[in-house]
Amino acid sequence: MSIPLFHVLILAGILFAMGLACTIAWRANVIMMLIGIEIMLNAVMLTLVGGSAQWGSADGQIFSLMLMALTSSEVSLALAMVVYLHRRKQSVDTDDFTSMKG
Amino acid sequence: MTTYLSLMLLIPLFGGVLNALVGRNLPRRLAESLACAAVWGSFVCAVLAALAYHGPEKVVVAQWFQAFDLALPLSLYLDPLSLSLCLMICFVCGLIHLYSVFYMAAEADYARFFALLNLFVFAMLSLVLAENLVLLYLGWEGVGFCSYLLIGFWYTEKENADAGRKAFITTRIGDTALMVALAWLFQLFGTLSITQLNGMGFLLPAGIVTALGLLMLAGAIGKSAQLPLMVWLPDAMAGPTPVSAMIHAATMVTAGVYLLARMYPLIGSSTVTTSAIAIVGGLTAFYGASCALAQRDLKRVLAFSTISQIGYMMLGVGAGAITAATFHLLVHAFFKALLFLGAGCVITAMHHEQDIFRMGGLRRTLPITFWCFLAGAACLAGLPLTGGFFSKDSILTALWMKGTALTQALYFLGLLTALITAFYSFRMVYLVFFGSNAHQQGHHEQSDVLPMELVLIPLALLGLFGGVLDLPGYLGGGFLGSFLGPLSGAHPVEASHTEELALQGVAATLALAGVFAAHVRYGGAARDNRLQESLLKPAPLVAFLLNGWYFDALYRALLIRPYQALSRVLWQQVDEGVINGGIDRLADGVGSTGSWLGRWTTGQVAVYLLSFAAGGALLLGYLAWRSL
Amino acid sequence: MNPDFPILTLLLFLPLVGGLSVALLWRNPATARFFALLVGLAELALGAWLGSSAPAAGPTGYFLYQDLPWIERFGIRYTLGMDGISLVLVLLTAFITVIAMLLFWQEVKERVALYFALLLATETGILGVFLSLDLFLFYLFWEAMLIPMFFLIGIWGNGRKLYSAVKFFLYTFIGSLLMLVAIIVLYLMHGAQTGSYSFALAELVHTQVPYTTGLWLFAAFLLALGVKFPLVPLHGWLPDAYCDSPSAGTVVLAGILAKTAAYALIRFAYPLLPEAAHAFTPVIYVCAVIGIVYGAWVAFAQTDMKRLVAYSSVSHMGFIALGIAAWSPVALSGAVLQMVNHGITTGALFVMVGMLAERTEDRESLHYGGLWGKVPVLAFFFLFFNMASAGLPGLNNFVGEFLVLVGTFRVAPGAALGAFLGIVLTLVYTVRLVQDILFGTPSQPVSLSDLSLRESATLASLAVIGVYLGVHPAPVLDLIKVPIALLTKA
Amino acid sequence: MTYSDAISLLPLIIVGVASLLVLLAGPFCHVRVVTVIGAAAALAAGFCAAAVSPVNSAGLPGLAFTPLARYLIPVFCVAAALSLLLSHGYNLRHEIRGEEYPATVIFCLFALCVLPCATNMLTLFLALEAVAFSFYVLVAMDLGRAESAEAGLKYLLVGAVAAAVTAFGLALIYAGTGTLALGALTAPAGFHSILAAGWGFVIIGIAFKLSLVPAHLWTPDVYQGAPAPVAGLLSTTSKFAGAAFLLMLLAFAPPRAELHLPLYVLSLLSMGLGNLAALRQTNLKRMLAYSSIAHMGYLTLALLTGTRDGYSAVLLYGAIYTVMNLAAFGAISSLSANGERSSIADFAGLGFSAPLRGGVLAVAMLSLAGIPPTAGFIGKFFVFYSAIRGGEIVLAVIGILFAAISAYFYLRVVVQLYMRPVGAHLPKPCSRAESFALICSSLAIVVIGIFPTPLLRLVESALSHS
Repeated sequence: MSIPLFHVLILAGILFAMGLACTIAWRANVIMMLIGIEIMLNAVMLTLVGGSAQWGSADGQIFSLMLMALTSSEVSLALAMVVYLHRRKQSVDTDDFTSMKG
Repeated sequence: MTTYLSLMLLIPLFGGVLNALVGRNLPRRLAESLACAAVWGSFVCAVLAALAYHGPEKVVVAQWFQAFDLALPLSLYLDPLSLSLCLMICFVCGLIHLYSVFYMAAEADYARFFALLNLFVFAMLSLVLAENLVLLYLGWEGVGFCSYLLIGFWYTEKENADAGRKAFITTRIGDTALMVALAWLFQLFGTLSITQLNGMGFLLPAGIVTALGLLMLAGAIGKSAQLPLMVWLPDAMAGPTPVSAMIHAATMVTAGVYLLARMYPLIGSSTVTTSAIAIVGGLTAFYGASCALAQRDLKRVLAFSTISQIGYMMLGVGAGAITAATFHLLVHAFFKALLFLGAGCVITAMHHEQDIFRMGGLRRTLPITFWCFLAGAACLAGLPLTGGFFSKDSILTALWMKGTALTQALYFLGLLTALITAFYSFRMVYLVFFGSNAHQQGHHEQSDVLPMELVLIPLALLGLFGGVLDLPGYLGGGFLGSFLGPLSGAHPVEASHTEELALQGVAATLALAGVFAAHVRYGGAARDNRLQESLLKPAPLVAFLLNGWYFDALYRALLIRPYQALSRVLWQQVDEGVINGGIDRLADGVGSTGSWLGRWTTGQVAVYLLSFAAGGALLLGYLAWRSL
Repeated sequence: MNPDFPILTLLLFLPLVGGLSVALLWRNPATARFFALLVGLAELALGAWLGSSAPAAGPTGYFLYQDLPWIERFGIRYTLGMDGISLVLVLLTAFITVIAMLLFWQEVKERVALYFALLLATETGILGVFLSLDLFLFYLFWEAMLIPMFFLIGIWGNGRKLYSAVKFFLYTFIGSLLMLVAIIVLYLMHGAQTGSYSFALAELVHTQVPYTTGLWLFAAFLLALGVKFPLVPLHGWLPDAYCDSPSAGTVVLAGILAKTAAYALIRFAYPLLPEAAHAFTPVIYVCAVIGIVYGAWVAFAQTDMKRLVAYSSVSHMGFIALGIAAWSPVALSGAVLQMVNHGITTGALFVMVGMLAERTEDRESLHYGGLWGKVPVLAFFFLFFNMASAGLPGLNNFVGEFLVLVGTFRVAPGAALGAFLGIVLTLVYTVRLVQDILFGTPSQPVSLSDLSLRESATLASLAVIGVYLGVHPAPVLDLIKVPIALLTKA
Repeated sequence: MTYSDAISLLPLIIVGVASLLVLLAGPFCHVRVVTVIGAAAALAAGFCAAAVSPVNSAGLPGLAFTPLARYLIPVFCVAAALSLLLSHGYNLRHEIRGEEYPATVIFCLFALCVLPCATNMLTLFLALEAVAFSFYVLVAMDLGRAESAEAGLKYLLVGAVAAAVTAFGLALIYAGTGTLALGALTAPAGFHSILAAGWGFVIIGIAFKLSLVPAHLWTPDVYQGAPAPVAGLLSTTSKFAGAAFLLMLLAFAPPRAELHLPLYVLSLLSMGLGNLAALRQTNLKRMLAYSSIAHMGYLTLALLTGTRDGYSAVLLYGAIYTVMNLAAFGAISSLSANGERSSIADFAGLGFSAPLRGGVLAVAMLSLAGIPPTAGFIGKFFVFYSAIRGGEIVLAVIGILFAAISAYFYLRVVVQLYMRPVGAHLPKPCSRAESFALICSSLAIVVIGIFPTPLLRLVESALSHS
């Protein structure tokens, strides 16, 4: 049984929105923001896979594989930075990092 | 003829420029001689031109400038009017130059003085000789400029400089009206040649002729110190006395009359214009005479009398009696120059005291001056058989003979003025020359004044016997009348001999009455009473007259003050406040908007993300709305 | 002369190249100064030589012409051309630059080489405007000349120099950008109509512009040119820039830079958009007359000499605007002649004021007085140029003003009448200035030195030109006759 | 992969090899040598790209040496080389040691070179993200300054979200069309709304890259925090890459009318906000950030016309903007001593005390303001020309007015440089590499400004087959 593309997209959209909401709302913790971003990317991958299924081409799947690699490198980079920042400021709250503005 | 005319102009120009550029480095005698020689050189040219004169002649010397259809040649025009004026100007100015050599003997800045005098002669001659109006305008402005600097010759005194400035600006107002007339004439005819314009007046509708005439009248009013622009002339007496004699009595101030006479064929056809000229002239004549009654400064008396006498000339022009006006112009030039130069002698003798109430007894100290001055005063007063009598009377006669209600009313005004004139002339004579030598300490040596006094004599003779230039009809008719008559374009009604005699009788009686009144009031013992009175605060009427009917105060309140105040308002409120301030405020506003927009960048990542997401949401919302 | 020799390019870039060389001499101010003067003189000589040996003007009025491809992508060409009007203004530019350098030889003590280099660079910018016949090229020079001027004011100025420099720059820059839009629109319309995309003036004049569009385009042109002109009320930058600029900069600003706007109006705006120009004529009349009266009136209130002359410049430029707006042969001749006259006279007045300020470091006219006797030569020239500025007949300004007024009166008597009022007001502030400085009791305690020989000679050359143009303006009028006849189709 | 494919992708190969070489040589060689290798490789790649004639057929899946690549790769290579030369001295002063820096720059360059060669969305996206990754690292590279790390964090967080959004957009486009290939992005009936949504996500994602309002907020912080040479590279190549990304998507896709208004609004807001907010900035780097927001607004203006002229203008403007900003940031970095010289007031009098660098900064400012005869003028001219020609006259006029206002804040810098007395701390003398880079960039500004024809020809050929 095939799931209609629109259903997939609606799910992906909800997922994406939730991820985005998480990223925006949970500003007190960078880690949580990163998780939100992950969720958003998962929504992207879901969409790609759904599209793949709809059109019967592997392109979307390849894209999502690539995205996984991208995600992991991004997270590693981000975590490295979190560690570094935490060491400097003993905080992972993004609101503490507002020395530049205006 | 070209040579004579161009030389007549060029010699004083050259003299003036030379004196201006290197005069300071020349020996004094050389500079002075140069200046005098220049003017007398001009005079010689004028005489030669007169001898060679056969009939009106137009001479193109060179091209001034030409832009498309606006061609302005440097063309000169010699006709009886300009010829007689040239002769008079060169002669009177020549005498005054000589006089100045002695009068200004103590002045260190002689080069500037003589340079300006020479330049003035040049400008005046080009005004008179000009065949096209722009050249006339050049002379017109040139004399104004020289007058400006000469009035303020003793520039370190603020009053003198102020007076020069006042004269320059006031006359400029009239000049501008003249320039409007020029522009208009060019628009109408495409030419500014006086001879051509004078021949084309009939092509114009009456309204335009009137307007043009009024504009020229405005020009003449400024230059000739007529109502309402007469305020500058009394103040102009701040200049050295020879300057007053030359510019503010004999020559420049009569330029307005000359202009109107010159353009009469064009503008004379409008009765509105001629009436306006006559009214202005009549009122000014009366105004000047009335003010002269109360003046205490010798030169101001003369200044107001000049205003008044030019009023007569205007009356003459207004009555269409160009010949009479010119006649009076010439004679007036002689006797008024005489009076001023006489006054100069007096003032020198009195150590620059100009208050007539502080003079006296000069009859004995300065006999030559006295007799010459008396001759001048007689002319001014219009005592019978003097030049002034004949010239003034020919104007009054023409006025009477014109026969309209207006001119006859003006005739009576003129008669009244004549009475006043006689009165103030002899008031002056009595106060200055009679009585005791109240303030005679420290008089100059006779020898200082003597050379100056000698200059008075030819002028006195000319003034007294100037009448022969244009004797009334019953004495065989005049030379000027036949000389100028055919050209002036106006044909005043000829008076019969009886009428003429009757009118002259009236005038003579009034003049004598005036002198008699002056004698009663200022002669003999009465003089001392007047001296006592003069120490008191003047009565309101006297003060009114003394201050020239308070015109100065009126203009100050109505024009000058508001102009000054508004200029400050325009600068500080409009320019700095609105234009600059507006721009600055706008810039400030833009800058503040920018800073305010910059505050969006709070530094919080969440805000950044939120804005980003909100922007995305809006974008998607729009796309969704579109695809619906 | 080899007809292929790019003489116009040489004329145009000689000052710039010379200026760059001058800048390289920064270690040696005296040499730099001297070299700069040489360059200026060479430029003047070249201009004079071109003027005297110019071959007869062709049917287009241009006697020198150069045309090279430049940016083909947009059909932009490097087109230079010189006709009578350009020649007159080129000569004026070269002359005023030399005057400015000579008279303020020692005014600047620091970074002398750069100063002279920038002066020369400004000259190239201005010449570029006078010589360009391609609208893009014109615009390039139009903007580029702001840069050296900006530096001149900002580095060597006085008073609120930074404010003034930035204000000057922004005013002109903001005004000009809309003109760029107009130029592009015109270019596109022309391209769409004819298929040939070109910025050449000779081609763009044939564009058929719809009436309303034309109005917008002309408005953009007018805004840009009106700022630099300046037309009231766009003159806000002028008093500050003129006052705070170093004296030589002021002379260049007032003497020649302001003329670029008038020139552009004559050369570009009117021929390109004749209908719109006609429609806008009343606006220009009003601006011009208000400028004449307002400038004179505000000038009267000034006691800072430089500011007074600055406002007087606003007033005088009004006459030029008036003559252009009238667009009749006589008035236009007057306007062009007045451009030269104003360059000479107002340039000279700024020179005089600058000299006084240089000697006493005081520009307050009320602090002076009685200079007539103290420094007679200076006083003589001061009076002379003031009288020229007041339009005394026989001196240069009179001829220009007269032609403008007479020419304008023919087509628009009302506007001319307003301008006549300005003649009176001009005299009012002029004699006030003269009186403040020359007359009255000598109150300036600082001892003033009279003019040096160099200064006298330079001023005398200005004065001689003033008299010459007043007495015999025929050479200039003859030069500009053909182009003006072509422009006005007379 | 044939020999000719290898030749045509030679620039990519050179850069790729160089990046590895730099990383490997790092432990053995002095960092100067490493930098020189990197710069030389970048220049060689650029030269190679310019010399090789483009092909349109895809030799490798997702990669082809297109005319566009032939134009963009040299630009990117030159930018990278110049920025390497400029950063060397800066890094020494700021104790940014080791080969990581040049290696990251070359990695970044590799990604940049891949981007225009991409023929499908996957490669395109990966290249763009790889560029971003390099910059995440580079921005946070200066351990000495807290701002650097803060900027890195902010950039990373917002960038990751933007990447996710872009990716989601691309995914939706894929879902709507069924293909990742560029140039075939047409949706069958019924999928239009998916495609439209995809475009929406892509646009807002790229708006972040181009820092268009409202996705611009990171820009000032990142520019301020990043080391000056990095900010220079970031502001130029990353922006240009983003623009190229959008251009490739838009140029290959059939015109989409519904995108006009969003782009219009983005352009309008960016031009407005960027120019206004920069007016009173006291920090030069933040000011340049706002200026870059505005400049990207101009770029979007050209882009949204959807005409060939507009795309040409984007390419030209991108290149010119690259040169100008590199010169500006180069001068800043060269003038910075141990700390950043960032407050505008710190530049007082430097025009005379450091003539070369002050002059370059001034030229860059004048060029950014768009004053002839600089390259900036030609760029602006082309942008507004194409906008007017494309019918966007209102927006063009608005943009021009904002551009006019912008002259104010650029002039403020010039005023500081030349019209204020010299400040307290003078800069260290300029190294040869820096002088070379600065002279090159400022010469380019002037030469392009006076004679832009060669560059215009290149731009034309870049779009000749697309």
